[in-house]
Formats: sequence, structure tokens, C-alpha cells
Amino acid sequence: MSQHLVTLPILIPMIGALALLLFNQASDTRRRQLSTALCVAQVLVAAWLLAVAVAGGGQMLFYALGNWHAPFGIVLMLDRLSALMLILTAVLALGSVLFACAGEDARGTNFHGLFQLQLMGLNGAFLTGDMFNLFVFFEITLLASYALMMHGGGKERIGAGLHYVILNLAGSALFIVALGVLYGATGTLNMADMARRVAQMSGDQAALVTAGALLLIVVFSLKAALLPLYFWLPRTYAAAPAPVAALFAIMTKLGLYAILRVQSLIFADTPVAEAIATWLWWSGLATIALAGVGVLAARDLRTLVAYLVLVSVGTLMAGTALGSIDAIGALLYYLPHTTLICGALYLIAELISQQRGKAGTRLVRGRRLHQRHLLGGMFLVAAVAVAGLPPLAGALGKALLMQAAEGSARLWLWPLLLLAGLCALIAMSRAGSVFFWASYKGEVDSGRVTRPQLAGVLWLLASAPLLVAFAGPVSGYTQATAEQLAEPQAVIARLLGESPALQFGRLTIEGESR
Amino acid sequence: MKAMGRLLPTPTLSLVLLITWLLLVRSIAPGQLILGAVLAVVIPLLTRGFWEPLPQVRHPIKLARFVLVVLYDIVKANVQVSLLILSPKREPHPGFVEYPLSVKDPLTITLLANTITMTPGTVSTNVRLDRSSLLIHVLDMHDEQALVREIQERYERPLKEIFEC
Amino acid sequence: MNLYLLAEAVVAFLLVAGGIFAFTGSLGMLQFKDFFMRLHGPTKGTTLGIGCTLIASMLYFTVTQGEFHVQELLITLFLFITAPVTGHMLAKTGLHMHLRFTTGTRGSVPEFRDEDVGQSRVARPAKARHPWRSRRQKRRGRLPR
Amino acid sequence: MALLWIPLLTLLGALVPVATSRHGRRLCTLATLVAPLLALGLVLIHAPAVLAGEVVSVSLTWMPLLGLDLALRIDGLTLLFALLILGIGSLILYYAGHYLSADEDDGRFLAYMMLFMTAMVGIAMADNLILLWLFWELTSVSSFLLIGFWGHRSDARRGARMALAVTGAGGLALLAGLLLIGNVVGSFAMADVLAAGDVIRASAHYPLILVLVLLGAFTKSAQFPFHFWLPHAMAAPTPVSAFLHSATMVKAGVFLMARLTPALGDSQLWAVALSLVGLTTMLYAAWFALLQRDLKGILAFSTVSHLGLITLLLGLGSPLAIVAAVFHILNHATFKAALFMSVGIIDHETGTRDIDRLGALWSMMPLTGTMVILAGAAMAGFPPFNGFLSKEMLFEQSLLNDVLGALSGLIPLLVMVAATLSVAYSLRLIWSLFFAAPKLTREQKAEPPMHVHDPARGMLAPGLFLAAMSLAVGLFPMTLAAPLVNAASLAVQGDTTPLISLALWHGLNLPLAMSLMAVIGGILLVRHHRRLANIAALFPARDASLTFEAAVLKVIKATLWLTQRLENGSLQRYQALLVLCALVMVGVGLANLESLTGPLGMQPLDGMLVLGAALIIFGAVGSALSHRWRLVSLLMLSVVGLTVSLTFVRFSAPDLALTQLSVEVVSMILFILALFFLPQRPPLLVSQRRILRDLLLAASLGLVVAMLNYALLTRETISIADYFLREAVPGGGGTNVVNVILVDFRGYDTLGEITVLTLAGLATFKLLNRMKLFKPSGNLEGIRWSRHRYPLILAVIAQILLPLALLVSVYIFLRGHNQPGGGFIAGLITAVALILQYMARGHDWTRERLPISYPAVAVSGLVVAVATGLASWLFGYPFLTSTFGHFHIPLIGEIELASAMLFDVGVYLAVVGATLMILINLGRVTTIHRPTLEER
Amino acid sequence: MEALFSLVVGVLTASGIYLLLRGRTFPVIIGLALLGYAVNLFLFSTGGLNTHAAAVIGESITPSDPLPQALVLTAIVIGFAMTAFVVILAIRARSELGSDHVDGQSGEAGDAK
Amino acid sequence: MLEIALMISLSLIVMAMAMNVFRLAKGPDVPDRLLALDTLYVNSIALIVLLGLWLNTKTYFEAAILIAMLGFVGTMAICRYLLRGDIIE
Ligand code: NA
Ligand code: NA
Repeated sequence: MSQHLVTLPILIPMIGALALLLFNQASDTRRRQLSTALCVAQVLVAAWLLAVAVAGGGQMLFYALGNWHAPFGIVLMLDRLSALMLILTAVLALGSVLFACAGEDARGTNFHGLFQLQLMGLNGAFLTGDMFNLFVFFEITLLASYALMMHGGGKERIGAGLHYVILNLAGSALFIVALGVLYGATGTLNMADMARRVAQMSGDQAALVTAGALLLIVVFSLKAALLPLYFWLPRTYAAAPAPVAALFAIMTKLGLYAILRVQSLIFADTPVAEAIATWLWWSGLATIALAGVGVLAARDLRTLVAYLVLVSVGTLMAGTALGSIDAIGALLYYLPHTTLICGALYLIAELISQQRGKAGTRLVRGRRLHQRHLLGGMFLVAAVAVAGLPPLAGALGKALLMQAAEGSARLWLWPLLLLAGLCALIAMSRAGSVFFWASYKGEVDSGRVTRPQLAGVLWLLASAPLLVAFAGPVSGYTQATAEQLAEPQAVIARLLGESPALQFGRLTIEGESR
Repeated sequence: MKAMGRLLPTPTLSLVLLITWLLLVRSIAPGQLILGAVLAVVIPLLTRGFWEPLPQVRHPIKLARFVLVVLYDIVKANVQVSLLILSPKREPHPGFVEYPLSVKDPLTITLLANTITMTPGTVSTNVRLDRSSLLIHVLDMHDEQALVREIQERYERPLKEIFEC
Repeated sequence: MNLYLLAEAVVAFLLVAGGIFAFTGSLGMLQFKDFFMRLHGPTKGTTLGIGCTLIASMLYFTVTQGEFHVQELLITLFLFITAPVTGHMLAKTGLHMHLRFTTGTRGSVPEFRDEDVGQSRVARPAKARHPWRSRRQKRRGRLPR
Repeated sequence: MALLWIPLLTLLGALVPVATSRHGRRLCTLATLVAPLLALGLVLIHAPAVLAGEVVSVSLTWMPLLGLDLALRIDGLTLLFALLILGIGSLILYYAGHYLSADEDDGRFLAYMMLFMTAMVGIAMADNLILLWLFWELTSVSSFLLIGFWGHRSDARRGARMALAVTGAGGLALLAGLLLIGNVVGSFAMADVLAAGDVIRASAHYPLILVLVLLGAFTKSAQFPFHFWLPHAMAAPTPVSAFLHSATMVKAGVFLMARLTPALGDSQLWAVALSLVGLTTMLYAAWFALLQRDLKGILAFSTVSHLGLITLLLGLGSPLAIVAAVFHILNHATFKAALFMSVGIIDHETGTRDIDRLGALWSMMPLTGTMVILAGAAMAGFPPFNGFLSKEMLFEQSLLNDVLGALSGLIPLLVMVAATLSVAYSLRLIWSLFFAAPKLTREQKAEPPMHVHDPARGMLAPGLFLAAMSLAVGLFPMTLAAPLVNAASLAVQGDTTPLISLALWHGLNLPLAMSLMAVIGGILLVRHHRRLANIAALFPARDASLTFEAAVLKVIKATLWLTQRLENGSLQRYQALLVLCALVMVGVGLANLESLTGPLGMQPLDGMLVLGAALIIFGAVGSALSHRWRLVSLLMLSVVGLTVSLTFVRFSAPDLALTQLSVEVVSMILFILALFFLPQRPPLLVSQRRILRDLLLAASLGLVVAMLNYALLTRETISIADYFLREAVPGGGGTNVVNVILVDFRGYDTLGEITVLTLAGLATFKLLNRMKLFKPSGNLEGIRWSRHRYPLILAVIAQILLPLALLVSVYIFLRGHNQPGGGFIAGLITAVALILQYMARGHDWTRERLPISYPAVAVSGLVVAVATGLASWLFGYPFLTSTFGHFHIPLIGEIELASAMLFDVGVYLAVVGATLMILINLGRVTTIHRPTLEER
Repeated sequence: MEALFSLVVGVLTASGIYLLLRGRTFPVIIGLALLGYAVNLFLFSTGGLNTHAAAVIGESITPSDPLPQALVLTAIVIGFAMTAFVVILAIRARSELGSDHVDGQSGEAGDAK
Repeated sequence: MLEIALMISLSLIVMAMAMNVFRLAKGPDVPDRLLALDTLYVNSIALIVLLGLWLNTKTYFEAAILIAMLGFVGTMAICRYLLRGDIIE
């Protein structure tokens, strides 16, 4: 069984989703139990995989689907980075699902089934070692996200959803073109194989690869929401149902993951990587700046959080552009924190709006919250975390990233990061004081936080102190991840062997051919 | 016999399916025959619900004759129409004819209408809701009554005979 | 050898004939004056044209590969099932949409049409102008109701 | 290890009040006091060693990557601060227990106080710069909560936000500064940093470091021009002011400067910056303190002024100046805490803090009066109070300074002016509160006179104790303060042992004269206070806080404007940006291309190709041009679809052709549904410029893509394809390589693909849920709908076609592995045949005959596919491994069975289910909601 | 031939993009469909334009590259799924937003944005 | 002889398709265009068959079957749309 472990992050949600979809006559309770159990299972499996990725000084695990040897078949590839993304997804998903179990799931059809399918898509994308397969799993993720985003319907969601969907469809078309160029130029789809071939290219062939790679980065930038391709995000995230918006916190990171993967594996040490880094750097910085502006301008908590997501995207991208091991290690430390906290913030926003009646999450005086201390406490923790204030992990992550910037890069990154942090500070303090202090006297005992909702939020919020308490091991892990990413040759050698020529023959787990 | 009836509710359809299968696979190997036979039984059973009762072919020979006549007419019609199209001098005189239907069965009406569409300068345009008549557009019309008579004689009567209705 | 030559001649003939029928069918569709007349070309010429081509193909493969190739019959079958329905439904649609007849069209249709359509028309907002069609070209007249 | 317990105790102490507040105020307060007192005890245990000059420290590795250690230390400076924080803090906690009114949430309040205390203790004890910063920012956050404790008041909210914004910003600057220090020194450990003063000062970054660090310190310590938040923070409950704004938080900045003096001090820049800012702050704030009417305002500005004083002393930098600074930190904390507490008492008892409305309280509140007089005298610097001692030292040091070069002589003069003002506001406080008559308006006079009295002992005791301490320290400085001050200044200055002699009487010297002049001047000022106020009123000083608020508002307005301009909610813009990005990026790649045409060159053209190209171009351009004539546009699109299928035929891709053809049919039906339910005649609302822009963008991207395509087509690649061609039969058991790739080599992709398809079905299901749509009563020509609902001939043909189509789909399915075909195409054929039934006979009729759930069909297709894939586990092979075998069956002969075919069955089911789910649900929804228009 | 093929792909792309930039859902959907054809042809052509050989073993000695064909097949199916979804989304959007403009009724005010 | 016949036939079909397109562009009414499109579909069957003859392969035969069997469904759908609006009711 353990040799198939790496397929479980894909198979568990998939089989679970199928069960949920087939037995859609089952009671809400049953479905919730199943969905939660699936998420718990994914957390456990992801933890196991993390342990596998750590074991033996960071080994990599390959799984030849259909028993076809790379580069011919599709391989799953588990390294430290994918293990990190998997556990992050699983943790976030568990929080979202718990929250959804409070009733959001019943507002439309097939919530849990679609949710699990989205997880399947995400996990699949994080595990695959094949470019086209990455596209396929991107599409699974996207389609599930479209459906989930419009769960429950309503003017706002449909309107925002239309933008989100159409833009992403255009993006997918560009994705195919980029894949076409890369396949046309390299003749392969396996990432490691592609890397090996790209490294040997020169002249016009290299120019074509550059064009394809840059187009690919445009697509990933759209998903990751980089300037000037982020405008869809605030409205989409603000309109999505809370548990979905929370899960969406990982969607932008999927873009980041993809960029990181191709940048570090396929185009490592080529002129392409430089071009990509240049784009990421300036676009990331501009994203930080404009998202910081948006943070100040936001008049609704959900929009505000959306811009905070964008700030984190910009930060992560600028970090990716720096490209050093320290920078990658730093951004990977910052990544789980920002993902989980932004997720938690969407959930908290929903709880706040539940108790504020018409005022919702708009930053205007409204009704007094019934459970203001509980909500206020959670909001405070999340706000402190997201603004990058001590003692939570945001501060450490930011400091780490700033420290990783060298020379003139500092000149841009430091002020922007600090100012964006200040914007977040100002905006979140404004929001908090409006919600929890500046309220009318009247208060209604409705929309009480239910137990699953509380569980979901606390599960996500717990990450903030835990990432600080275990900052040493976590940052050690991310640093090791960065080091692993810096060694693409190791992947190529492990997967394809030393021989530069194409290998024919089949790989079996037991070492015997069938 | 009863079991047979249940197994093969529409023997003609089954036969057509078997023949079609053999045409498709271009083989009369025993395996294909068996497979074709199975499909010829299974598919009609599967689509039983969709199969509204249709009149049975009572006189296959008349059907064959009818088919030949129609094929001949199709070729003839095509040559005529082609000439009409290719020679710019002849001005066709188009017109509509209301053709009174004496058959009421859907299949027969369909066959008739389709035959009319496929043959000399005529296209069936509309069947009345009460199936009392068929509107025909004629590309080059000279004698309305003759046309109606010809259709009656050449197509409608044989069809009636084939299906005995 | 002679048989081959004959077969070749027949195939060639059928091919050319098929081409001509298909061509005239489409030509008719192009040059006739009203929709109902245009309908006649494709419903007949094209169908027969394809039929000839298919028979040619059947013959060709049967002769060259030495085994029966009769699959083409299937295409013909499907075509003979579907083509007349298409023609019929198109004609019906044309009738329903009050398409113009060329002057001199004989016979009467309003009764048929009324049965289908009813008496009144629905008020609609002004229609978007088609980019390629000048106003003058627009329907010059309809049958009197 | 015991050191760790100090912040840990206070942190755990934050939980105590929350847990105990249910059991009454008294118990809660006392329980809360346990933790800080224990912590104080722990500090005191280390006191002897520290006073002897030792540094007690502990260090645990925390985040080596960042250089962050959990490192704590107690040296002299820490000891001084820890005692202030924990000692005065405890007194204030005790006081707070009495201060809050009964209905207020004491548990939360005390918890915030404890949290704050933790942060402060952390700053004082931090032995690592990053750790220090963590605690530093934590004070900002906890003080935000404390200042905003009365959040229902708008001034409290504003004050809290302002404090957070200013100190938070400073904190961020500080982080930058500290990171730079770490960068220069190579370590964040305090000992390393303090020892590396020379390295830091020699570094090119030194000025920047200094600016950043001082920004942090100045904002926190409310130095000019960042002072404005402090008076507004007075909206907090008085215990907060007493704690934060006298003893601790504002001292954090001063502490930081003192702490980093060995590392950053001892430079001209440092001296000038600190002394100038300190001096300005001292003067400016003292002047405003004199003009305030709000008691807390007076104290607030006075605090600012005294912080300026300390800063100035640190800037002067001589050993004795530092001793004075440290000493004044201690002194100021004692008397200012006492003063705040007494102001709290007065506010509490009288209900007002307006100095003009209050007066003649001495007779009613003698104990409070005593407290104010003692502490106020200390603040004024009267002998024999502690304030006098430190002020004398300041005078002395100011006379000795040379930091400003030729202008150094100004410093003592200005210091004296500040001292005069200080005397004045102190006297004013005492005089108007307790001895002068209140200045009341007519209405206020009409109200019954106040009957107030001293409060309960619990509220008085802490303040009285502190006031008494300021006297005691003044009287016995060497016993009570010297060791502590000595140790602290030692910590600040490193090795140099300062000459300490704290004494009341230094003989008749210039500083004494200055003190005397200040006292006389102060008395004069108080006497002419009214005139002074009139003069001040002539120059209405713009309140810095208002400027700040206005600036913040302006910034927010600007951001709003910018955001709305950028993000205008127009999808068209976002799409254009995407296109532009793609264009630029591909363009960059293509720009490096040396020749567009590669070595392969071109194959010849023929008529069919030209026709195909013409058809596609016609269809594409046609559908773009006629997009407002939607049906036509759709027909043009259909031409493209057909021709693309033919292209696949032409270029040897039969599977693709079959797939494309069957997809075309289904898509067409979908588009027509869209056509029907979308408005038929869109208004034209577009400018010529817009069209031009779009055409340009579209054409450019088209060009770039074409170039890319051409460049690729004319170059050869060594692809992995040979492997598939070689392995398809021996390894995959099929001759149709495309199909073998789909179900075997890359079956995983196909699994994903049918998942997408099923997902699409489920997603549309979701969208159609509760959708409202109405059927228009006529078509786009305005003609009523035909009454032939189910045309006869179509119905008959559909019926005949169904079994034939099913047969064909079985055929296509079975041959898939070896010839073009397969589950996907077969599925689409089945689906189309069924859709034809729906079209010909209507939804209800068909549904009656086919009562299966399409989602279930689709999902079971996926189940079959996954199960097939999983089956390989049983044989020890990876997921989706396929197998095949040849079997001989009598009569039938050799047949081949491949597990991949079972997988293909899954594909078939998924396709049928998903396609029907999508189309039929849409059809059904509309039928249900359509207003009936029955045949007449 | 290659030039002509590229031209076709380019024209398809351009038409698709032009329609994609329109303000109403229907043309946008048509644009996406055109774009879909363009990218599928693009991906397809990366295996080379092979006239005489389907990738069926035994059909020809020089079969064409089957991999792009398999990829395009997947892309067609995914494209179809996406088209279906976006069509129904457009209908739903019209029913929710009261307009078929991509920006809802706010877009009706003018395309000048 | 066969070569020439094939070329003639192909040319005729290509011309026929060109005329279809012309009618499709010209209209003037939707049914005209629809008729043109349908004819284009039917003619493409001939094209595929001729291509099969030319390349001497039957690989593309199923494509022709598919057009013959399913090509008319789209036309039916549009007719229904013009007649009844709702195509599945
Ligand atoms: Na296939
Ligand atoms: Na319907």
C-alpha cells in the first residue's frame, strides 16, 4: 500500500467525491461527516507524505502512472515543495469544510462533491511531473472553483463569476498555446525531460522556448493574480461563499506553485529564467504597491481581505524573482501563514456579517455584534497575523524575506513591504474598530457562531501561533525545500537516469517488468 | 413464440440492425455474426420505449419495386433539375400545391413526404396538424392536377399497399 | 484486365457524374430566385451526387482490394434518411418565416401558414441591421396576407 | 531558565483575569496581581548579581534562519525597566481594580494590561534584536486594545487607531533598521550587536540605520514631530494612561535608544539628532502642557516634554548625562504614575477633567491633594524631590555640552526655558485644582455644587506610595536609587564606570541658579496664565493630529480614486490587459528569433488546402464581423467547426476528426439554447476607437501566434512519439496509437478529462437550479411560434435513427483501440441520438421512456474508470496500469480483450451522462418556467 | 502549406480575440469557441503536418506524431466542457443581472469603460 | 483516367462548397444560410470520400458516416429554434 501512498491525495478526494455524488440522497449530516472525514484523511496522508519527503535528507518520490516510464508516461513527483503544498491544501480544506458544514453547504447542490473534486484538482496539480497533465488538473481545479464560487447563486456571485470564468477560459486557451510551443520546441511533456532538453538549446530553438515559457508565465500570473492581471480577484473572492473564498486562498498559490516549479525545474539557469524573474520582480512589486493602495481603499472587509491576498501574492512573486535559496526558503515559510490566515479571514468575515444584519461586512457603523468578544478575538489574531505584526508568523516571514533581499533589490522590496504592512495595519485597525467598537446599541441574538464554524476558524487560526512556535523546524524545512529546488539536476538524474539519450523501457515498482 | 415475440418485438428492425452491423464491420465472420445478432436483439429491447408502433411491411416485393421506382425517379429528377439549373434560358414556374393525404399513419406520411422531397422538382413543405394534407413546393409547375394524380399513383398507392393501410 | 478497365471507367464516370450532380445542386442553391426554389438543388442534386461518389468508392475498393466494400451503402442509407427531413424542415421553416416567393409563384399558402402561425404578429423592437446588407436589399416584398 | 518564566508568567497572567472575572472584582484583581508579583520576585532574585555588574542571560534557538533566538537578559538597564514595569505595573493593576465602574468588563481590561506588561517586559529583557522587535510591535497592538477599551467613544477609537498607525509605522521602520544592523554585524544577538559599535558606525549604512531606528524610537516615545498621538491616547481609561504613558510604553523608545547607545551612539549624527529632537520636543510639549484644560492633556504633554528631556540627555551622551537620563526615567515614572492616578481619582469623583471647572478641592480631597502636591512638586523639579535631582544633572550636563558646535550654548538656555514651563504647569495643576476657585459658566454655577471626597483606600494607596517614593528618592538618592541607576547606566555605557554621586545639594553652582530662575519664572507664568492663554489663542496652532487625520483621509480618498480607476469592473479591460500581456511576452520571445522560417521549409499547396483555409478564414472573419447578427455568426462558426474537422481528416488525424464532428453537433445545440435565452437584439454601444483598439490587439496577437506557429512548423523536433508508435502494440495492445495513448499511456489525463466533463455537468446543474427564464412569444422576425410542437416527420426519423445510432456507437466504441474511434466519440453519438429524441418528442415524452439520472450515469462512468485503474493495485502495479490478452473462443475465434476497454466504458458513460445532464437540464428548466402558449 | 496553416491559425486567433473583447456574452462565447479552434490547431500542428499517415499501426510506414493528437483530443473535450459551462453561465447571468452584458447592467451604460 | 476523374470530381466539389459559402454569406434570410450550411456538410461527405479514394485508405470513412448520421441534427436544432424557439420543450 505504501508504494501507492503518493496517489492518495488524488484518489481520496476523487473517490470521496464520487461517493458523495452517487449518494446525493443521503442526509446532510452523513454527507458532512463523509466530507470532513475525507479532509481529515487528506491531512493525515499529507502529513505522512511530508514525513516521507523529509526522511532520508529529503528524498524524492516518483510514481509512474499506468506503469509507463518517464518521460513517456505521466509521473507523479513528490518532493518537499509538493509535500508542503499538499499539507497546506489539506489543512485549509479541513477548516473550510468544517465551516461549510454549518449550513453554507446546503444552499446549493453538491457542495461537498465539488469541493472534493477541487481538492483533487489541486492535489493533482501539485503532484504532477508532466506539463500537459498540469493543464488538465488546472482545468479540474478551475471548473470546480467556478461551480463552488457560484454556489448558492445571487447577483453578486454570478456577475463576478462571469468575469472570473471568462478570463480563465481565455487563460486556458493561452495555456494550450504555450504547451504547444513547448512541446513543439522540445518534443516532450515530462518536466524533467523538458528541463534536460531546454538546457541544451540555443539559437532560434531557445528563442521559441522563451516565447512559450513567457506565455506560460502570463497564464500562471493570471491564476496567481499578478498585476496587471489581478483585477478579477477582489470581486470574485469577495462574492464567493465564505468557505469557498477560504479555499480560494490556495488558488492563487497554485499559480505561484506552477511558476516556482517551471522556473526552478524546467528553465533553471537559462536566459528564460532571467526573463521570467524580471517580469515577476517588477510585476510583483507593482502588485504589492497597488494592492496596498487597494487595501486602504477597500470599503468592505471581504474586498479588504482580497487585497491582502494580493499583497501576499505580490510579496511571494517578488520573493520568487529574487530566486536565491534564502528568498525561496523565506517565501515558502511565508506561504502557509498567509494562505491559512487569509482563508481564516474570509470565514471570520462571514461570521461578522452574520451578526451585523444589513451592514454585512461593509465598513460602516452597524448593529452591535452579539458575540463581539469571540469574534473580536478571532479577528484580532487574524488581523495581527495578516498585517505582519508580531508575534505571529507574518512578521517572521516578512523579516525573513526582507533579509533575503540583496543589494539594490532591497531598495525596492523593503519600503514596499513595509508600507504595504502599514496599509494593512491601518486598514485592519479601521475595520476592527468599526466592527467591534463603533456599533449602534441594538443587538440581535441571531447568526450565532455555530460549533463547526468555530472549529473551522480556530483550526485555521491555530496555524498563526504554531508557525511561530515551530518557526525553527518549519523554516528549516522550507530552506531545505529551496535547496532541493535549486538542484534540478538531481530530479533529472533520479527520474531519467544519467544517460542523456532517450531511454526506452518500462519502469516497475517492484523492479520487474510485466 | 411468445418468448420470441418478447425477445424480438420488431423483427424488421432487428434484421436491419444485423445487416447494418455486418456492413459496418465489413465481415461475416462467425464472431461478428454473433455479436451482430446480440446487438440486433439488445438494441431494440433497450430502445423499446422509444419505438412507437409502426406499420409492418406486408409486401416486401412491392417495397423493392417501390424503392427501384423511387431510385429511378431520383436519377431522372436530378437530370431534369440539373438541366434546368445549367440552362439559363428556361425559366421555371414555381408553385405550391396542396396535396390531400389519404394515409394517416406517421411512417407512411413520412415516407411519402421524403419521397416527394427526393423526386421530380418537388419539396414537401408542411404537413397539416390534422394530417389531412401536405403542402408541396414545385420547382417547375405546369399542371397541378396531373402532379397530384401522379404522386397518388406512383407513390401513395404503392405505399398504402406495402403497409396495407 | 478488361474488367478492371471497365470498372475503372465506371468509377471514373460515377465520380464525374457525382461531381456534376453535387455541383449543379449547389449551383441551383446559388442562382435560383427564392428560397423555396433554392431548396430543390441540394435536396436532390447533392444527395445523388454523394450517392454516385459513394458507389464509385464502393466499386473502387471492391475491385482494388478484392473484397466487398459495401460500407458506403450505410452512408447512403443515412443520407437518404436525413436529407429529405432537412429539406422538409427547412421548407417548413421558410414557410413559417414568411419568406418571399418569386413573382409568378402559383398556388396559395396563407391558409397553411395561418394554421402554423396564427393571425397576429408580435411587436418587436427594431432589428439590428446586418453589417453586409444594405437597406435596399432587404426583403422587397412579402406575399399579401 | 528562570528568566523565561518572567515574560511567561505575565503572559499566563493575562489568562487569569479572564478566568476569574466571574468571581467578583476584588478576587479578580488580586488573582491577577499574583503573576506580576511572582515575576517581580524572579527579577529581584537576580538583582544582586545584576547590581554587581553581571549580565544574567539565557538563550534558546528559535529560528536560526532568521537569526532569531529566544534570548533574554537581565542587566542593569533591564533591571531598572523590569522593576518599573512590574512594580509600578502591579500598583496600577491594583488601582485599576478600583477604578473601573462595576458594569465594565474588568477581566478583559486586566488581560489587556497583562498582555501589554508582557510585551514591555519582553522589550526590556530581549537579548536578540528580532525578539526585541517582536515585543516592540506587540506593545503597539496591546496598547491599541487598551486605548480603544472604551471603543464606543469615537475619540477612543480615533486615538487608538492613530497610536497604532504612528507607532506601528515606526515599528516597521525599526524592523528595517534592525535588519540592517543584523546585516552589518552578522548577528542579531544583543551582545554581538552591542560589541560591534565600531563596525556599525563604520558601515556605509550607518546613517540609514540610525534614521530607521530613531524613527522607531521617536514615534514610540512621542518625540516631535510624532508626538501628536499621545494626547489623543488619553481617551483610554486612566490606569492605561498611568501605565502606558508614564511608566512604560512611551519609555520603550527611550529604552531602545539607551539600549543601543553602545552600538549606535557616540557619533556626531547621533548626538545632534537626539539632542535637537529631544530639545524641541521638550520645549514644544511643555508649552502645550501649560495651555491644556484637560487634566490628562496636561499630563500627556508633560510626559512628552519629559521624554524629550530624556532623549536630550541621551543625545548629550556624556557618562553623567546618561546617568541623569537613566535616573530621570526612574523619577518620571514614579511621579507621573502617581499624577495620572490622582487625575483618575479626580475624574472618577467629580466626573470631569476640565481644569477650569475644578477648584478648591483641597478641603474635600486632602489625601488626593497631598498626592498631587508631592508628585507635582517632583515634576516641577522642586527640592527635595527626585525630579529636582535629575533636573539639576540635566542643567549641569547641558552647560557642558558641545554637540551643536557653536550653537551648543543655546542648549542650557532652552533647557531652562523648558524647566520654567515645567514649573509653571506643575504649579498650575496644583493651584487650580486644590486652591483656586473653579471658573464656571453661568449654567454650571446654577448646578448644585460638587460634594466630593477622597476615594477608597485601595484607589489612593498606590498613588500615595509612588508620590511618597518620589520624595523618598529625593531625600535618600544614594540608598534608594544609586545602585540601580549605577547598574543601568553601566549597561548603557559599557565599560566606563560613571562617577555616581546623587545628592540633593551640590553646592551653590550655576545649575542651582538655573533651577531658581526656573521656579521664579514658573511662578510668574502661572500668575499670568490667562494672559498667556490669550497670547496663545492669537496663534491657533494647528493640531498635528488633525493634520494627520486629514492626511490619512486624503490618502484614503486618493487610493479609492486610484483603485476605482484601475479596477473599473469592465471585463473588456481585463481581457484586453491579458491579451496585451500575452502579446508582449510572446513578442519578447520572438524578438530573439533569427529567422522565422526554419530549416524544414514548406510543403506544397493544393486546392483542397486552399479551400479549407478559405473556409476557415471566411467562417472566422464572418462570425467576428456578424457578431451582432447572432444566428449568422453561429452559422459562420459552424463552418469553421466543420472545416477544422476536415482539416483533421486532411492531416491524418481521424480520431480528432470524429471527435470534433460529434462535439460540433452538441455545441451547436448548446449555442442555440444560448441564442434563445439571451436577448435577441443587443443595442450598439461601442465607439469607433474601441473597435479600432480591439482590432489592433486582436490582429497583433493573431500575427504573433501565426508567426510562432510558422516558426515551429518549419523546424524539426525529436519528440518522444516514436516510443508510442513502437510500444502501442506490444505494450498497449492496440494499433490505434492515439487511442492507446488516451486510455493507456496517458490514461491519467483522460481520467482528468472526463472528470472535467462530469464537473461541467454538475456545475451547470448548479447554475440551472432555481433559474428563472421566460420564453418569448415570437421569434426574431416577430412571428409567433409555430403550433407544430413536435413536427411529425422529425419525430419518425428520430425514432428510426435511434437504434441505428446506438449500433454505430457500439461499433465506434469497439473498434476504438485498433481503429479510429473509442469511448468518447461513441458516447457523444449516443448522446446526440438521445438529444434528438428530446428535440423531436419533447422532454416529458423522452423522460418517461428513459427514467435514469444522468448525473448518476456520469458519476458511475468515473467510478468504472477509477475502479479499472485501482484494479492494477491488486496485481502490484501502479494506478491505471492496463493489461490485455488474446483469447480463443470457439466459433468466434481469436479476440482481444484489454482492461483499457473497461476504462473506455467509463469514458463512454461519463460522456453520455455529462452531455445529457448539461443539455437536458437546460431544456427542462425552460419548459417548466415557460408561460404556456398552447395550441388553439 | 505551413504558411497557409499558420495564417489560418492566426486569423482564427485574431477573430476569437476580437470577439472576446466584445461586451455581450454571446459574442464572447463565440470568440472563446474560435480561440479554442485556433489553439487546438496550434497544438495539433506541433506534431507536424502529416498528410499521408494516420497514427494507426499498419496503416502506413511513416505515421504521424500521435501524441499531439491525443493532447488535442483531451483539449477538445475540456474545451467542450468549458463551453457548456460558460453558455449556461451566460444564460444564468442574464437571468440574474437582467442583461447579457458581461458587466451586467452596469455595462449597459456604455462600452466606453 | 481515374486520376483525372478524381481531379474533376474534387474540383467540382470544391467549387460546390465555394458556392455554398457564397450563399451562406449572402443569405438573404436565415433559412437560406442554413440551407447553405447543411449543403456544405453534405458536400463535405463527398470530399471525405474522394480524399479516401485519393489516399487509397478507408481510415476516414467513419467521419463520413458521422456527418451523414449526425450532421443534420444541428440543422434540425436551428429549424426548431426558428419554429418554436425552445428546442427541447
Ligand atoms: Na479514441
Ligand atoms: Na426547453
